[in-house]
Amino acid sequence: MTGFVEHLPILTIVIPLFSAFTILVAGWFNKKSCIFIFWLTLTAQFIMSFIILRRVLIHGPIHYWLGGWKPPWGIELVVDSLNAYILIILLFLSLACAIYSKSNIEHELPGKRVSFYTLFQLLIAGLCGVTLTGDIFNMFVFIEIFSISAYALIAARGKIALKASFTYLILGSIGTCFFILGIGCLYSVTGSLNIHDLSLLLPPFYGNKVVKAAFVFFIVGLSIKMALFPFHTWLPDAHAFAPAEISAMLSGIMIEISTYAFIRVSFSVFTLEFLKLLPVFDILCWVAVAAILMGSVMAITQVNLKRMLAYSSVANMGYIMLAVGISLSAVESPWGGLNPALMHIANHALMKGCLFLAAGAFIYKANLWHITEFRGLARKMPYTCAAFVLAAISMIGIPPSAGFVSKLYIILASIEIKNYFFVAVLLISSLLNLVYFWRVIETMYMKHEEGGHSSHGSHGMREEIPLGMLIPILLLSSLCIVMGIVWLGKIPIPILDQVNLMFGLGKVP
Amino acid sequence: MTMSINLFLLFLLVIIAIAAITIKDLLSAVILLGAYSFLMALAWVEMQSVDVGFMEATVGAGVTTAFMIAALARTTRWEKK
Amino acid sequence: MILTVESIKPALALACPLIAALLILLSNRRPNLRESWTLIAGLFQFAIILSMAPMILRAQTIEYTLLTGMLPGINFGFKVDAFGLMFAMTSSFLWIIVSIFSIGYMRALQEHAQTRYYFCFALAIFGAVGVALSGNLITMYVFYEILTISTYPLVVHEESPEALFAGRKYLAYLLTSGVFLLAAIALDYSVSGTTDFNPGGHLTLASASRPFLMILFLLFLLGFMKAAYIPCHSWLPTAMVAPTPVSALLHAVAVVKAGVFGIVRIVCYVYGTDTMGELGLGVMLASFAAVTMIGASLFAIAQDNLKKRLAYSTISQLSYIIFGVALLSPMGVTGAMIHIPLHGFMKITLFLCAGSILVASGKKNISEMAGIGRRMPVTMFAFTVGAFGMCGMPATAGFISKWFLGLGALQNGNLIFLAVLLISSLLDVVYFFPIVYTAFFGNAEGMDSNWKGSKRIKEAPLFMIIPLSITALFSIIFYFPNPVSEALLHMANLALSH
Amino acid sequence: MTEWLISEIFAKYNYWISILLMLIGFYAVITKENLVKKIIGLNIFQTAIFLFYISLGVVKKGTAPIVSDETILKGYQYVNPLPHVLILTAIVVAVATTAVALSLIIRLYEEYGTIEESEILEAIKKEGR
Amino acid sequence: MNPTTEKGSIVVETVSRIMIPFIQLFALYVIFHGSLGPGGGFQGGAVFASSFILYIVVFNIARGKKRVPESVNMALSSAGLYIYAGVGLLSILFSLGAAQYLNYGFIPFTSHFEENRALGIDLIEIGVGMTVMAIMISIFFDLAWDKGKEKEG
Repeated sequence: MTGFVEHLPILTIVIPLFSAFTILVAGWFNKKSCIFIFWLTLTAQFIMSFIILRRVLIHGPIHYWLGGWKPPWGIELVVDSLNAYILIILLFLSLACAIYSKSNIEHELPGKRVSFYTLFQLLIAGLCGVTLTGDIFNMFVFIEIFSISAYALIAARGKIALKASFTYLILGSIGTCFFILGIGCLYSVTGSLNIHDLSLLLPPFYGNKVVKAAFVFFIVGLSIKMALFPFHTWLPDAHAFAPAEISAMLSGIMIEISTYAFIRVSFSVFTLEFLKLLPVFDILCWVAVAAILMGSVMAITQVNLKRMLAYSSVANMGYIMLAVGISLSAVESPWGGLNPALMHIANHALMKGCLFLAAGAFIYKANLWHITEFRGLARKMPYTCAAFVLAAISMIGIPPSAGFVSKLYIILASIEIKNYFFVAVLLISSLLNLVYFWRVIETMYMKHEEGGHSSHGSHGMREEIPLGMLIPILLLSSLCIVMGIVWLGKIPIPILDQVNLMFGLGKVP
Repeated sequence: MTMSINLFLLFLLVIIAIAAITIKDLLSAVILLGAYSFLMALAWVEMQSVDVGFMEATVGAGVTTAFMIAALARTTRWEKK
Repeated sequence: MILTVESIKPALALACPLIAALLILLSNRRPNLRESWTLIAGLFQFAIILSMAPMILRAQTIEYTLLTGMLPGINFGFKVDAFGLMFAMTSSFLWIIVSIFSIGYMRALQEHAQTRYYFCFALAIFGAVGVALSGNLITMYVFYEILTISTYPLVVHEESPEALFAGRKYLAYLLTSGVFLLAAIALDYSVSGTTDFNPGGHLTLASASRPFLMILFLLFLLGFMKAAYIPCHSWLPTAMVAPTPVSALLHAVAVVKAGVFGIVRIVCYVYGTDTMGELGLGVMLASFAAVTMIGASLFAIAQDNLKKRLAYSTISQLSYIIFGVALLSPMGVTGAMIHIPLHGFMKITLFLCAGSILVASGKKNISEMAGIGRRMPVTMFAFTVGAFGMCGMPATAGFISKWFLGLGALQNGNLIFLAVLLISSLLDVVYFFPIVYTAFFGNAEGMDSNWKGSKRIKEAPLFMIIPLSITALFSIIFYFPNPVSEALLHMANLALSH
Repeated sequence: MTEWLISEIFAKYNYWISILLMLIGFYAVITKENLVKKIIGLNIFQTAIFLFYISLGVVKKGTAPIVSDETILKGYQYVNPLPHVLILTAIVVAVATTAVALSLIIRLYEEYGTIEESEILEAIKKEGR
Repeated sequence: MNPTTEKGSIVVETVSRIMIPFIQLFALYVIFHGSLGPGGGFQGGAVFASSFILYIVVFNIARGKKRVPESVNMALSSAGLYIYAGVGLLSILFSLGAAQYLNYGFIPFTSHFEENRALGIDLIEIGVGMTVMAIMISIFFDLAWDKGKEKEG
């Protein structure tokens, strides 16, 4: 029944919108019901995303005209393999965070449950919207929807989080302002907003200054959104002081969605020919390298675990952007094209999601924020700590974890373009990763408690977190390893090949 | 004729914008922002975009100003420095 | 002509320790069950590996592909040849021995965190056997890093500041080297399009420029820092804070041998001896090894701590292997290859002896061991066997490998290398002989007073004595012609045949 | 020169003014310490972008895009309505952002008793992370 | 300048009492005329909300809360969204999946496709207007109502 599948993209956006307000109403009567509505919606979305992916892989992209208006006038939803892929990652991590949030939110924000879930649901609706839309202005609107929900969610814990959220709000708004400026420039030249239409109309204007300016506006705007190196200043505080599941969503998905928007804009709106005219991607590579080094070094100086993870996210955005930057020059399959970038988007979502949720678990159980307080934690929370170790190993890039594979691919791609400096930077950064993650692991496992925070003594009881929080953490951490093997295998090839084919990247076997 | 009105409005906009960001009294700044929005709405109506002008007049000049004043009532009226 | 056979056996052999690791975690609360899992898995693994030997001896190789990957030219899979099998057999056999010893050692000293210990031990063996059986560099890299990570908890087992420092140093050295290795593998792959191990190598002078190949080799060398050559050796003596069985298996067999194994793989199976010779890398590597052989022996003389002295001896002996392959002559390579199992047996005997001395008397330093040979005759006799083997005395296994190495040096035609070999053997005698001498003929006064009150020192528990006797026995048996040692030699000869 | 001035500056004066307004707004966002002033600056910035958009849609002697019999009969040209629709949406978004920002400012004032950025940062530093 | 405590003057109160119904009438006009001329759901909703804001400013916030309690706000905003999104879904349902989301010509209010479309647009404008009004009012409440002071005073 392909007819029904056609409607699934819009349903993945509308159903969470519905559900957000349903949560609001239901919360008025019964506060406990919110979470169940939330879970139900997400599960439905998750299943739908798989159906969409299957449909896209078999029959090609879905084009959906809202209201029946044809593309240059109406809003169009386009789902190709890239969207479908990102959508699955997005919904999977959201689902994990949703399961996790039940116990954590009861504990952390007891009075704000209803509004929390409403906003969370809106956040997901916005993220899905950005992913699925085929209209560039519509993309801006959805970016704003998820950003506004995120501002509110970050501020939920109060105190420093308020300031962090405010900084993010200012910078994020400026970023989106640049984004609409870019849209305006393109519109002034072509008179269209549809992504596909733009890609057809733009080529005669590639030499035009306005088009070039538009591209720069897009880069700056989205760089702020994705916290690329010089614009990363909002990220550490915002990610560190948000509630745990929101941190996981921010680091694991939100900045990745901005990267997706960047990929979409640069490859679908401006096509490959345009990108080859400007040296922007080469510059981008060097910026990414700076981000990698800066993020890793700053992470070493942090004592607050979540801030450390946040800086590590800055570094990881560097990885992804480096992979995107290389994608133009490295063409040879299978590490050519966008493959390493797409891989690392998925891997980073899993790893960072797991790490932030685990960090949240430490805060949930004993209000531990600082690395020095983690002495002997492994005895009390063995499963959480084990999950943390697995994810950290993956971050460092030790085989056979997922992080290793994406690192290997980026290295192979850099070797292919004969830039050994990038190789060196990637390797150095994995050593830096080692330094800051191993410090945490060592404290958790090898150092003994000095009669610290627990009343049970050194060989105290297990104080593991509730099962609802533990399961997503364990799931994500085991996926960190499993995905490493999956990536080495042949399963993801069809998706990645389709993406590269679509953008004219890479060599098709 | 219309061009001169337009130019006049835009010129006024610049002056009001500068005033709004320099004045120390936040309440005045907010009112100036309302005036700015309203002038902007006028300019847009003059540019034949009635719809947007309407929107800006209600939302930008009306509701936003009300929000801002409400917020100032809860915080403080004067900018330090 | 070498025939290739498809068989799942390599994967099964690797599954044993992995399953054992899981079972060990699950039977956390029941020590007897936990340790029997280790032993059962060890026996199974050894049996499976041994069952592959006949095929190998018939000049076949066994292949098994686990995963056909995205990367063209790379399958994640195993390829068992004679050389890999030798290493796998050694590791898996010695795992059984050391497990038995560990039971005695850990219980006698009532160590903490024993589950973690056995768990990591099983994982380490998983890594070591994986390194031995893997069919290409990427697969090998995966297991190599697993080995590094899983041995870290064993090194810091004591959890004292000293142990933590050692652990940090261990990781800093080995993971840094892992990074170099990754870079080298990626470069190799980008140049040659494959990372498979072939006798004769897959890199030729045609594949890249000379300086590139030289730098690549240097990267590989840095990547195998586990081989503990000077100047990248200092992690090994520091890591001696680990419990003795760990030092025994991991720092005499699994970890360091994995490093050396890697270097042999690079020399013989990635570059190939011909390319090595043309590039002039053999001489360079041999000089490296020569410096290490002599330097480490000199360091060893200065050590009073028994385990540290053994550690330096290990460094020196490992370089015999590197030295052997660096000679690039068939005899030298054969000598190097058989030195891997032979040195394993001898060195593990020495370490086990050190462990049982520690358990029985609490003594760590050589100067305190005067007269201990009379209290612990079995242990010290085994120790003597091991020490003589190290020196390459006739009637011990050490003689065979040294003999081949000497022949290899002659074949190479460079007499300086022969001289180095002899000098180094002499130095071995210099630092081993005093231990044996003090132990048997030293003054035993004050021996009994400072340990557990006035209790007399006697032999360590049987759990510890039996394993070390077995290995000592093997160290002697290998010298005399018998099926096992002939099989080993045959394998070493097969390893390089095309 | 004068030709250039006429064609580039005077003929496109609303673009230049919108850019000037953007800069004013941007300046306020970046330099002002006071959080409310930042929001004011942000509003000016956003509105200036909207002005830019509206200027895109202007057609000389065009009329408002309202369909009626009269306009059809007389053959008027409409100004381009699409930017208007976009700006309607964008204004909504701007209001929402402002509302969130204002509520954050109020919460910050309740926590720290000030809406000056430097003072808040100092208070945070004093508190310790 | 505190809307919670101050008592307004009688002139202002009377004038706004007269004004508010007219503002609201105008708002309704704007909403329903949106499909034909300038204006629409959002503007109308905002005007409607400003009439309430005027009420709150002139009288005090407590009375405002009594007039438009939070539950009503919430119900209105959700109902508005339901209308908006529901109409969209209905068009899929009634056309049995043949028409796209928000293709409201297919909802059989009447027999004519164009009339259906016009009605659909009106419905959507109503939905938007309701949501905007409710949300604006509740934002204003949240911004203006100092819960701490209420307890003290």
